[in-house]
Amino acid sequence: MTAVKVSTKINGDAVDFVCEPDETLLDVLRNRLGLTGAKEGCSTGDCGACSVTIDGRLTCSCLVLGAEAEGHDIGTIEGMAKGEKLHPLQKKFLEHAALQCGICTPGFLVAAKALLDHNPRPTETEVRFALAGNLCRCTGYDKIVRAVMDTAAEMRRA
Amino acid sequence: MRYESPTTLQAASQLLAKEKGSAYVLAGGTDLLVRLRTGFIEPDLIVDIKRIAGTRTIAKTATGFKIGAAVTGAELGENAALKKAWPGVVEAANLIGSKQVQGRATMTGNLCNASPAADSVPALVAAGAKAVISGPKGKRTIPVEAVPVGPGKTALKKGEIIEALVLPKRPPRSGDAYLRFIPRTEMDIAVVGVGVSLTLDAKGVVKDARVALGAVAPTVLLVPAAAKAIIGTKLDAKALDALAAACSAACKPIDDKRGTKDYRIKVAGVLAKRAAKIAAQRAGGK
Amino acid sequence: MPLDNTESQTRKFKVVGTRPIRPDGIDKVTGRARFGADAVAPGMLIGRILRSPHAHAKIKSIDASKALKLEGVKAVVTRDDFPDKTDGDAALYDVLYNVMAREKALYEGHAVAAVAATSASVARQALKLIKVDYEVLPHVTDVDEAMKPSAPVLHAKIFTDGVEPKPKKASNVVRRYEFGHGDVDAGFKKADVIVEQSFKTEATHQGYIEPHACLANVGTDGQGELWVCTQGHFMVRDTCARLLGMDMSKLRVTASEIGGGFGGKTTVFIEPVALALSRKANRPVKVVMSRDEVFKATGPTSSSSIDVKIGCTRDGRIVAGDATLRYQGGAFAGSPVEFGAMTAFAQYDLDNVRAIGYDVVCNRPKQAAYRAPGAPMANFAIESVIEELAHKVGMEPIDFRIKNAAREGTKSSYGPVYGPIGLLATLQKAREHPHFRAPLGKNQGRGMACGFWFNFGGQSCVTLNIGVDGTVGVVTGSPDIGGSRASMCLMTAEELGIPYEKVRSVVTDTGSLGYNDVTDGSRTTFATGMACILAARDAIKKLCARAAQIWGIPEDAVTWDAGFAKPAGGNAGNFPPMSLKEIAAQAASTGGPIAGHHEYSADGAGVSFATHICDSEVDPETGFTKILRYTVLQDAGKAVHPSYVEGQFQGGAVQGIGWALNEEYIYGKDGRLQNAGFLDYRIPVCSDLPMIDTVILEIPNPGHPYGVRGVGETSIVPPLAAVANSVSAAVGVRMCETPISPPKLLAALDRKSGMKKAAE
Amino acid sequence: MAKVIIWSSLKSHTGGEANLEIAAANVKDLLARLGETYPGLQPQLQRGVSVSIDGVIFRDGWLQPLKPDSEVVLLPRMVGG
Repeated sequence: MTAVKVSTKINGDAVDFVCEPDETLLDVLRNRLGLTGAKEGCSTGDCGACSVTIDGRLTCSCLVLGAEAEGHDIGTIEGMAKGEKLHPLQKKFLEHAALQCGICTPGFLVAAKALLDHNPRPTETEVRFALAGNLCRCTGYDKIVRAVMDTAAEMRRA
Repeated sequence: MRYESPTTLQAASQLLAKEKGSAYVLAGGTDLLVRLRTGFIEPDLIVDIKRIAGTRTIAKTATGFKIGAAVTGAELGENAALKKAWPGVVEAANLIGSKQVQGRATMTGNLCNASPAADSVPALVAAGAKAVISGPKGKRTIPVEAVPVGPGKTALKKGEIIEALVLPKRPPRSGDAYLRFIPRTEMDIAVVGVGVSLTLDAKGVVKDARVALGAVAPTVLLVPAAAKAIIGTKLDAKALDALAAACSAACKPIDDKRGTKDYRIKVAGVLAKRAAKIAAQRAGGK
Repeated sequence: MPLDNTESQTRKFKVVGTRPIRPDGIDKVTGRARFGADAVAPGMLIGRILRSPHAHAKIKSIDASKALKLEGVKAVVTRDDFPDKTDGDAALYDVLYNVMAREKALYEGHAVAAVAATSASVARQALKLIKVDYEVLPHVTDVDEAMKPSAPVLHAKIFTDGVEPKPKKASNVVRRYEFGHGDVDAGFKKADVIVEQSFKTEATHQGYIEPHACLANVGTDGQGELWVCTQGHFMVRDTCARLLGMDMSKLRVTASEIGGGFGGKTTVFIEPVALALSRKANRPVKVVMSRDEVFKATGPTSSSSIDVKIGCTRDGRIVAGDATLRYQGGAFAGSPVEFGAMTAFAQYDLDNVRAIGYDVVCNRPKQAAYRAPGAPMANFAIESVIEELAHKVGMEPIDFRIKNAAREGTKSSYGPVYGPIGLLATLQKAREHPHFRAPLGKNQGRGMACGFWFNFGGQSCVTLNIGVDGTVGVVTGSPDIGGSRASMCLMTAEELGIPYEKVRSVVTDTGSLGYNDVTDGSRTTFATGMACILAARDAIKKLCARAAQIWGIPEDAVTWDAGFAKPAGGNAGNFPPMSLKEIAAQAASTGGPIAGHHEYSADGAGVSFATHICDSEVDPETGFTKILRYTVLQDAGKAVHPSYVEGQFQGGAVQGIGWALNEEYIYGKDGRLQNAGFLDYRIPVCSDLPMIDTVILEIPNPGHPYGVRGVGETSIVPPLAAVANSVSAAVGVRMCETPISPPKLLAALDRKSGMKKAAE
Repeated sequence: MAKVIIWSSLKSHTGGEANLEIAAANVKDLLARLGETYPGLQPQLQRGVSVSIDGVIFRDGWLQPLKPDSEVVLLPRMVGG
């Protein structure tokens, strides 16, 4: 295999890496860059645990080659809190106990943020369909949906 | 394995044509990477076409719309003009996978996988969409229904790439719709899919129609008999029953993990009725 | 042993029952929490496992020579690297055989060899170079087929136990169980109405989102370390040490954060393999399962086949209940059929009851526990028949259930007489609940079901360290799978009389604490929580002693009250109360560090009951079922952190809904699993569901100082029947098989309309 | 003499009797006596059992003292998820 050299921005920082052409962006983030917040739950795009944004667009990093990231802005869970300041979604997930084991939480937070960035006033149905690509096996989704709705309401007030 | 991301169609065709081993085109990658990861394919070359000019754009032309091969489902959904003209095609494309998948998946990729259950294909076939193919011997344009020739097989020759899909201009009082059945509300492959596109006359009589079925045969089916059943009618109960019967009759399904023969045959008719009603509504009928 | 906990009835709580933020919360919302696959080690190799493509095959030979020649391959292990050290322990031998196939591969996905290499891609290539010579054998994957005399036999050593005379011919039926009391035949003679029905449930998987992962590091000195996502790292240590002939004390196992388990991570699969590879390569080895390996080669639950017969009098009193349950537990003995048989009728007060269970093997992965193991399938069958009986005698199903419900003093169907239990309370609350009277539309129906689970205690060991600044560290060995750290802190703070914020709870490794049982059986908040309370009481004794020394009065003249040491009374001396912080500050000069400790085997876990109400709507043209509304009412004894109790209710209910509607193991004629991924193994997604309403009842468990009962498992028991009963109410067909998938439901609806037409 | 109740399919090892009388100071003692008196029960006892004493389930508490009138129910060893 001929390795590929890739230049990207990750969470706002310029990051260069070299990877094999068949490595996914998820492999690169986790195994080469030490960003293990994105999780591999299925590697087929069915669970959403590896959710990241590319140029602001939500995607599964297991369905993107590392090489494809050339010249793009990647957003991961590690970039969600700004310094000491948690994103309102992160706060609400804690307040609402919207996580049990926590393995799906980074993916849900990235997906929920992508939703609220595009739609600050989602209905419960819109939230449920927007998050349908993120599997959670612990919570039955109830507290996750409440946390996202509550965050949206609070961000509108602010 | 090599990864290439050429910036012209010619360069892309050359790469694919010259490759001695197995070569694959990468657009959204939402199917290709799954097959790669599960060891189902072991490519020697992957050609990423997203850096080729035009593959990421939706152009409104004199004859309709030209949709670049790498335009994602999410981008289709954000194009107001396209959504207004071809709501059924856009809703079909937007049914593919999750929001995450929508950010990557393309209709052209969906078409080239040649899966009988591909959601966007019945809608495209019903819409009379065409595929613009570019290859070492130049360009050619063929109807979308001619692209898949069997499960996983297409009519594309070595070195050929679909650069864009074109949708015709809409006559007045036209509408289309796509409905599929899945056991959940999201994240599933269609057990049955039905695309209906129709045009009404001033009196609300169906004057032109195309009906296509997915997941009921080795390839997506265009069903002229189903169109015939509703042309000249106001989609009254009798016409809808005839439509359902024609669709069920056209099915050549199999029993598999996603559904039974009998189930697919029956539900194809059920969905055809529902899709036809929605299409008619969108065309301004009652 | 159970304490005298009369206080649990009356105690007023300050901290317990509040909803603070969990101690591990920040790490889990920032991506910082380290799960099984998140660990790395210097010089780490990647391990991959070769698995049988056949459902049943003799392994004639394994040739790894080509793989070993591949550059970057550092070790290969096969059955030859796992000599039998199980010393007659049949259950442990089965674990060994499941971890690495021996004479035969017994299911598709059964491990046959493993490699450790410098990269994942080298490891993948190496697997392709291992030559395994198989002799393919006939297979069986259906429980009823596996019981037929003509079925291919998996193990020549299985002669059905529990039948007289003991058979001379080997079969797939491991054991027959029978539970019950009274005389069912006499009982049925008194019945005015009898309903008899047969049911089948397909196997489901726990579906935790985190695949199994571990990082093993064994040195040539026989000392080893293992980082692993598991529900019980002490169990992992003991099992691996025994299988590999290591000293338990020389194997230090650390539990990573765990991405779900639900019973599926209560045994070992890849751990002994990773250790064996590391020992052979003398390098750290990381093994992470892929999702299809998780489905094919971990521990799904049993599939089942069940016959039920229940009779009652015209006025709705059950006079006899009889059930026969057949569970296949995969390729090895040990399906949870006895717990199906024990729980089947546990919610009713019956004079004549019998439940017979058959434990059956077939060519599927060895089942593992799944939340109330064995109970949901049995409950599906019994609660469906109960609904039918109620209709036959013209009673509201809820009234029928109340009339026959088990209560304090009832002799349970599995033997013991119940103490204080909450079943009636959940039924009465259900009847008062607004959900119960809400209007329904066309093709919509309401169903309900009651469920039961035992819960148990088990071994826990807790150390509690008091810092000189007056803050407290609680050290437990129970992996936190759903927020239990928060509950440990709450109970410790409550007992010590200090704020929640002053307590931190950590889950430590096997080298740092005494043995702790697996986090299962809904035991952790009950048993490890009680150990925290008792460790706190131990610390309080020592705090009082220090205060006594400082004041120069006898120890028994000092009492503890809300975080302060106080002289027991006027004559004890007149000193101002001294806070935990003040005493701790003087620790160094008054005898050194202050710590509390408790180690025990907890018993007296209270049984737990729940009532579920489900509304669904069926599309009669497609057989699609939508869950419209769902309410869980369950007895928690005492809810320590109510948010996480609600979470257990909701999570269990939704797993049960998935089991009822869409989840199933689908096998082809070739005995291979056809849906080993989240695309076609359909767990509920967010858009499939409504909010899941919860009602927490608190009938204190006398076996716990705060009245806590386990809450983790009961919630998965009633949903199968609750959903099936709602579907039956919506469209008038009784679905006796799960999943109630659209093709099955539509076919049933067509049969019904066909019969109607025929009748007209 | 504690009253011991075994589950029905074990009756074949106790001459068809489900209700037994065993004099024992604690559970450990009781299980030992059971095994001696009814050797057919040994395999199950070795596979593991739990007991319920006067309605309270004990998974491991083998030193739990028994009152002369205690009712002990033999149960398969408890498992959980």
